[in-house]
Amino acid sequence: MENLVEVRDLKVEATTDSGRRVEIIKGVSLDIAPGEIVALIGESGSGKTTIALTLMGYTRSGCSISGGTVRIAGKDMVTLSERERAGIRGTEVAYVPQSAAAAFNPAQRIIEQVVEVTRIHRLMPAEEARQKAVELFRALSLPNPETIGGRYPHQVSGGQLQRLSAAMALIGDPRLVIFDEPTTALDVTTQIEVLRAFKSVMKKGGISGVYVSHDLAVVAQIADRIVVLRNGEVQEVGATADILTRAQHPYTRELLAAFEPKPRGEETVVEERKVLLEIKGLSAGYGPIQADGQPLVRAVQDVSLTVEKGRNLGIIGESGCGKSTLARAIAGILPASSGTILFDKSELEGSVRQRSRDHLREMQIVFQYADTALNPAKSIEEILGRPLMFYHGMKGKQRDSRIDQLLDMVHLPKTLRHRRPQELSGGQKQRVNFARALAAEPKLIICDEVTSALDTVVAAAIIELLKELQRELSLSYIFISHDLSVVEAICDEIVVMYGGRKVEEITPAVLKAPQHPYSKLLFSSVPRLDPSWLDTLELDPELVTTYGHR
Amino acid sequence: MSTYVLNLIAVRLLIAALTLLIVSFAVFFATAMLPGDTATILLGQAATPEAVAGLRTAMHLDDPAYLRFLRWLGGFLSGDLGTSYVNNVAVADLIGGRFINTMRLAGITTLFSVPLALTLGITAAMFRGSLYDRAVTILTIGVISIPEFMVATSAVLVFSVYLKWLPALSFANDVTSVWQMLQVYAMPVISLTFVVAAQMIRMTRAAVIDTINTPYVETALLKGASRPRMVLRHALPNAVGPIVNAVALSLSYLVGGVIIVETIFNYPGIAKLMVDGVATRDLPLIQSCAMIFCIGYLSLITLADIIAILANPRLR
Amino acid sequence: RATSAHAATPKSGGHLKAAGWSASTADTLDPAKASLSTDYVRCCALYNRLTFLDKSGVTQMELAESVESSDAKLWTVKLRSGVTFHDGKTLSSQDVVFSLMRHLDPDVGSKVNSIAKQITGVKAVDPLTVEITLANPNADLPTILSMHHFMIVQDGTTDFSKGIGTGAFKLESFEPGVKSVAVKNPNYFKSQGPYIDSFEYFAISDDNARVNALLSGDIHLAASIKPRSMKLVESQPGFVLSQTTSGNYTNLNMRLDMEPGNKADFVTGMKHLINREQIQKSVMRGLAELANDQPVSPASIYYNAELKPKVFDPEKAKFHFEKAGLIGQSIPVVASDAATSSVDMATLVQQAGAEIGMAFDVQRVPSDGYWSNYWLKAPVHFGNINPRPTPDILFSLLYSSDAPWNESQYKSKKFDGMLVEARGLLDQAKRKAIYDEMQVMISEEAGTVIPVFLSNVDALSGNLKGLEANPLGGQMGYAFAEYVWLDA
Amino acid sequence: MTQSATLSQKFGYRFSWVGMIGLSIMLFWGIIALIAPHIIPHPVGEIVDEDYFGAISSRFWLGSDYLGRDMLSRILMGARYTVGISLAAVSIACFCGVVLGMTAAVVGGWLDAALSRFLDAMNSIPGKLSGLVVVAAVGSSITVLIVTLAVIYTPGAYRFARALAVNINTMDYITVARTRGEGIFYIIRSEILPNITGPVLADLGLRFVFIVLLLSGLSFLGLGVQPPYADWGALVHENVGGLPFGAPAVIVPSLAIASLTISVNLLIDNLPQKIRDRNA
Ligand SMILES: Nc1ncnc2c1ncn2[C@@H]1O[C@H](COP(=O)(O)OP(=O)(O)OP(=O)(O)O)[C@@H](O)[C@H]1O
Ligand SMILES: Nc1ncnc2c1ncn2[C@@H]1O[C@H](COP(=O)(O)OP(=O)(O)OP(=O)(O)O)[C@@H](O)[C@H]1O
Ligand SMILES: [Mg+2]
Ligand SMILES: [Mg+2]
Ligand code: NI
Repeated sequence: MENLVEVRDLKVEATTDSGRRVEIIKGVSLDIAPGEIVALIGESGSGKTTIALTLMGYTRSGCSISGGTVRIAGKDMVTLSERERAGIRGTEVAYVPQSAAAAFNPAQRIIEQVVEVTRIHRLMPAEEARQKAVELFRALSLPNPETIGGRYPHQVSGGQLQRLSAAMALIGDPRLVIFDEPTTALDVTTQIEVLRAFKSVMKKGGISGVYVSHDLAVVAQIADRIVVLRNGEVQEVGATADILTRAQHPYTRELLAAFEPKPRGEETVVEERKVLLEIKGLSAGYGPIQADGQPLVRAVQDVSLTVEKGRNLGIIGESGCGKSTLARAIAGILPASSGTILFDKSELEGSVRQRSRDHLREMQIVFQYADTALNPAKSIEEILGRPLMFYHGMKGKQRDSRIDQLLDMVHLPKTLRHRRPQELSGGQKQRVNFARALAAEPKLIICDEVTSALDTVVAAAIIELLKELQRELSLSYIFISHDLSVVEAICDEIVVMYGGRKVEEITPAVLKAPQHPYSKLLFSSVPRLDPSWLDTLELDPELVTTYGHR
Repeated sequence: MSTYVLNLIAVRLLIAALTLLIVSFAVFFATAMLPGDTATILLGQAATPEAVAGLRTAMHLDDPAYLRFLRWLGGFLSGDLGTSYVNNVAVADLIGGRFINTMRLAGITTLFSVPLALTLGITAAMFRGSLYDRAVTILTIGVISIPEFMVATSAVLVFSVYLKWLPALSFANDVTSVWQMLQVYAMPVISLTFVVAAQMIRMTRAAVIDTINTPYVETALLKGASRPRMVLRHALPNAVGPIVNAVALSLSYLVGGVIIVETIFNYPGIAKLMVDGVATRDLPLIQSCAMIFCIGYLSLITLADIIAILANPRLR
Repeated sequence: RATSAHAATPKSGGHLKAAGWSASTADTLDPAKASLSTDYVRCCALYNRLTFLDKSGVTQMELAESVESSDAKLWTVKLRSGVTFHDGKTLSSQDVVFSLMRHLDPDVGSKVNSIAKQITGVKAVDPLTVEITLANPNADLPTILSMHHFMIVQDGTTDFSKGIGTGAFKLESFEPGVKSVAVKNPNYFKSQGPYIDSFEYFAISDDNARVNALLSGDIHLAASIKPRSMKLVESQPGFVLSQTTSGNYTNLNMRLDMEPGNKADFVTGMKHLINREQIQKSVMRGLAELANDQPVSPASIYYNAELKPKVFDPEKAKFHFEKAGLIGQSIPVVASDAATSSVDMATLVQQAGAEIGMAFDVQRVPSDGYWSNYWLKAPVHFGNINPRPTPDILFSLLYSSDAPWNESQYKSKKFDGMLVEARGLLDQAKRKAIYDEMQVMISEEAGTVIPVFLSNVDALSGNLKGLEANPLGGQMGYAFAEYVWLDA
Repeated sequence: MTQSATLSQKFGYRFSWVGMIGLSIMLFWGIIALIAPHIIPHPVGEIVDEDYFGAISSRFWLGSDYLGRDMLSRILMGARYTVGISLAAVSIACFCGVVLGMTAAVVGGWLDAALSRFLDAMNSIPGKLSGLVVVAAVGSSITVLIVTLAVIYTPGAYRFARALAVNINTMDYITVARTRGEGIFYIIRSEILPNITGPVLADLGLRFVFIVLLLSGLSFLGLGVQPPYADWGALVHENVGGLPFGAPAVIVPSLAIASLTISVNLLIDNLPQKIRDRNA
């Protein structure tokens, strides 16, 4: 059978700040047959997006294709003129970007953007294009297919937008569609809908696809073949089932292993169970305070929970359910509108400004995005040195040696101390972020999605680190995540939130049997490594309509 | 339009009004600080002390400052700009014709410079890094660097004295035909365009480039869109906010900043009037002119804000 | 009538555009309040005086047929008959009474109130005869009446914005600070003139812009251009310069009642330190006549030719400054563009001072407000005095003990006495003898340095004819409009 | 793009040639400003040439001005005023503007609203006219000029810095610093300032250009430096009568202004970029 895509010995170079040229794709070859879906998987920075883009004959600014050929239906995208390439884009190859929210022009109605391909390439009259778009909306099981196009991008949800961007890619009847991590930013419950929609449309049209992801379980549901990448090189290629069950390459095995993190292990024996943090009837939100003393947007309502010394509490729930708001209220960043916070037996003031320095020190918060949590203008040494100086008055040698210790604790080499955050990898940044919290010598650390921005291998390593530190320093964590397996791996208790309220509190032991219907839906939506999981999954339609994304 | 947007706009207008109040306060007291006793200036050297005292009382100059401020502000709000100290004419009459002249010059300059600047800025961004882009950049830097009186004087020398194409003076009031208007306004407008366009070009280019670097423009590229389409249909609508702000800031210069151009072309505008006012210590005149400039500035800025709000569908 | 007009034969017709250098919203058509050259030009075009000065400085009759007196105290003025105002009313003695008496009313704010004060009464004897009574004898009255402020307006006028006078032009429009347009008065009482049909006047304050407007053909006359612009005008064909050396001067004043002017040696030192020749040559590019620290110009019949300008002598100056104990002190000197060329003169003094160890701190202050805030007030400052028709006016305005503009606070009983004595003398020779001595006194005793008399240079386009120099100032004593004509 | 490899490596910054040229011209004028009094051939006030608007000659390298003074000396000394006053004014303006802007962004609430309104109000009065009023009120001296120019340009710097700081203020690391219990001063100085220095410097450069031009504009209105000294704008203005003859007295100071402002612009557009190449 004639291959639709033939990539041979592809090399891509990038020019760095100093003008040095580095090879980021080092001789990759791959084929895609018509109607076949191939997944590119690998850790962050392995070159997945870069390869996917070369299939469009495009490289991001600063990069260029330095060798090899990319043939799509016989035409070499590398040597074509810019005009000819533009002619192919949208009609033969189409692209579904990683973040649909960013890929839609905020100033244009959705329908305009969806049918734009037909206008650019003069494929069909405007009215016909509209009709076709509506059909696609229907096929992708979007609600109100007739009218949804008239909205602006900010007026639809993330999952819908992701499907709309697929419609945008499909309208030109391409022979190849490239999906770049289309579900990474979505909730597990939404992810299922989107995956299903994609799969059925591709099948129906016999369209070839490239599916980029770092999530093996997702890939398993949709791909025929998997290409494992690392550092711009292909590690292993194989049929989906083969890769999942008989992975040859050690890196692939590592990926597989990281997917199922080790469970909590045996509990550290705590002599007497002492309550560290007790929250009663906490409400918090945004916007002006209303007549009833509550804010306009009530993001968290009437939540009570306790954290015991040396034990961990997990908080899960879909995006926007109020997890971060709760964390911010506990930390005093966003003073709670009502409710009490008891910490180490004393009641805490609502706002950071009123809390004593010791209370601030004993409760630290670690944020999801290490990029924004670390000041890019400061060296690692300064970042770690400040809390030491601020809380413990350490100076000079003493501080230096303590910084070394901290770096050591989070398994970072000492040589890193003079670097700036942007000179570190994502995992390294998150470790520094964590080391800064440790520098305060806290009793409780609130971790808000600390692993969500990391790829599975790195995330698993961070989880291991957290566990290790807990053993050594007898810390407590509040661990916020939407990823169930991660919470499961580290927490003693789990709180499930929905719509700003706590709906259930469970222990890992009873994880498999949640009581609350929302918890049930949530837990059953987590993809399994089994390729047939999606096809056989049956969700209670009633649950989906009540709790799924509108 | 949603009530939310109406609210936003109302807030903008309220802020502008508040700022104007602060301005009026500052203007009143800054000008009141000018040295020279108004009554003495008015009556001249020969004035007797009694005459001066009499005039002071008649003009309420002896009242406490806040009372004078309130009286002045009240008058201003009710459209009474006061009476010129110098020649006893209502300030409104003095300003009237000149205000129209200023607005006309500003208007024509706007009509000319804004499309020019936007075109240059947008095309430079579109062909970023090309020879054309570089040429535009060098041109704008060059233009930004020359004092405006040099530009204006050189223009007069070349076009009036040597080539005799255009009149050296611009008497707005003599204009009777379109051809004459072109002649009269050509040089002031060109000189002012030199001053205001460079900044607009720079800002437009920067704003468009900023939006060109967004993923949705990249998406357009991956749909096979041409460069002009990417820029005009995708980048530009999203750069409207910063661009109108830059344009408003530049244009605010045309209300009060054109004193040099008015002087060199002898154009009877309001900036020169205010300079006259300062020279003769004609406080009502100075205050009214200053207020007009501030109102001009604030309306432009507020208008820009409102346009930016309306252009943003997220707020609509 | 004019078929083959000779160059010297006036031609009728045309629209004249001329530009002065200063204008503001304070522009007025009230002759009593006129203070800027632009006001004078407009008043000269719209109104007439009883008398005027001709180009050689001789007093001629205008609206008056004669101005006579036997004791210099009681004067009889006979008016010309058949003169009409622009609105058709006939000129009568009542108008003259009103026009002169106005200056005594403090509410009018007349600029010549101090001069007019010597008039104790003005009486209409019959429709064409007026009697003027003075407090003390003053033989100069006919000349005083030629001053621009003493233009004759209609009896009872309070609103001057219509500009109704007897003059050669009728006002068509007037915007203060912008411009004025006037058209030929067909009923003008003089047999000759005006020649031009209409006359447009405005001010271009920027020197270069004014010259450029002339060179580009936008205007026919650019008044009072700076010496540095002469090169340009001369280099262009078809333009001429009209030079007037009248009594205009820029002077350095040292108040004798304040530090450091209260030290006589400082004043003497300054008079030696000023380099008059360099001012004449470099600052004025030759457009000046050397002066000798007194205000009567060489054009005047009362000029004391014996009194020679002091020689530039830094060593002598240094000697005096040392004597005054001022060497090494920094002395502030206030100058401004408002006083023509004063900044350049100050720079020269500063430079000369630097060479003998005297530090002068030149403070250039803005033109606006200069006359009310610095002039007469700062210890050492520059002034600029316009020509006045008689020594008496000059002395009583500037040097008598009660002079309103006594720039250096010069006070001398003897001087005051001589001033009154000379004023009453109808014998010209005797007056000259007294004025000669007074000029010496000012030059030696007053705290004034008058380095040069400035020439006024007006630049004209070649086709503007008939403009002659006049001792009352540039632009033909500001009255050019009715005398000039435009050649094709 | 061409770059000096050795330099880049050493400082960890990437320079472009254009930027280097801009920097050298600026440094050149800076040095001239410092040493001018020692190298001028004639005192600035001395009339040395019989002629005026003299051409370039071996005696007067840059010709003579409208009074016959030596132009070379006047321009060299003029550098002191143009560069010095503008630099002082721009530093004060940016310092005040940036400090206020950051404070407003961090503190927020009423202070922010009040400051923003007040400075907006100040901004709305045209620069030349407020300069005119100030000088009419208190007279002209170098201090007054500097303060006036600084005051005129502070609101702009404030607006700019505030906008930047507001963005930075939403970053998690600021929240981290707050939850640590840090004071406002620390947050401003250590957390926000280092992150906005780049754009602030660029803004400062542009503001410098505007101040140079405004200073020239003020000279046009007669409000500049005291004689015999003159800033470049005043030199251009007082000699503009020589323009028709192409007198160096007017051409050279114009070129001086242009060279300074263009070089600042070139430098801003080509600021040395920090190399963030982690493998370097
Ligand atoms: N313009 C550039 N200059 C230098 N290096 C670049 C540039 N663009 C990408 N790279 C590098 O190329 C490598 C591959 O990047 P790419 O975006 O393809 O990775 P990815 O696998 O899609 O990662 P992710 O999962 O984070 O999206 C990374 O190491 C990245 O740092
Ligand atoms: N600054 C804000 N102003 C107003 N509403 C806000 C603000 N921040 C968050 N919200 C709203 O509060 C609700 C809870 O937000 P929160 O960030 O706590 O969610 P989350 O559970 O952490 O979600 P995610 O998983 O996406 O991080 C959401 O509906 C959100 O839109
Ligand atoms: Mg990617
Ligand atoms: Mg969150
Ligand atoms: Ni000028």
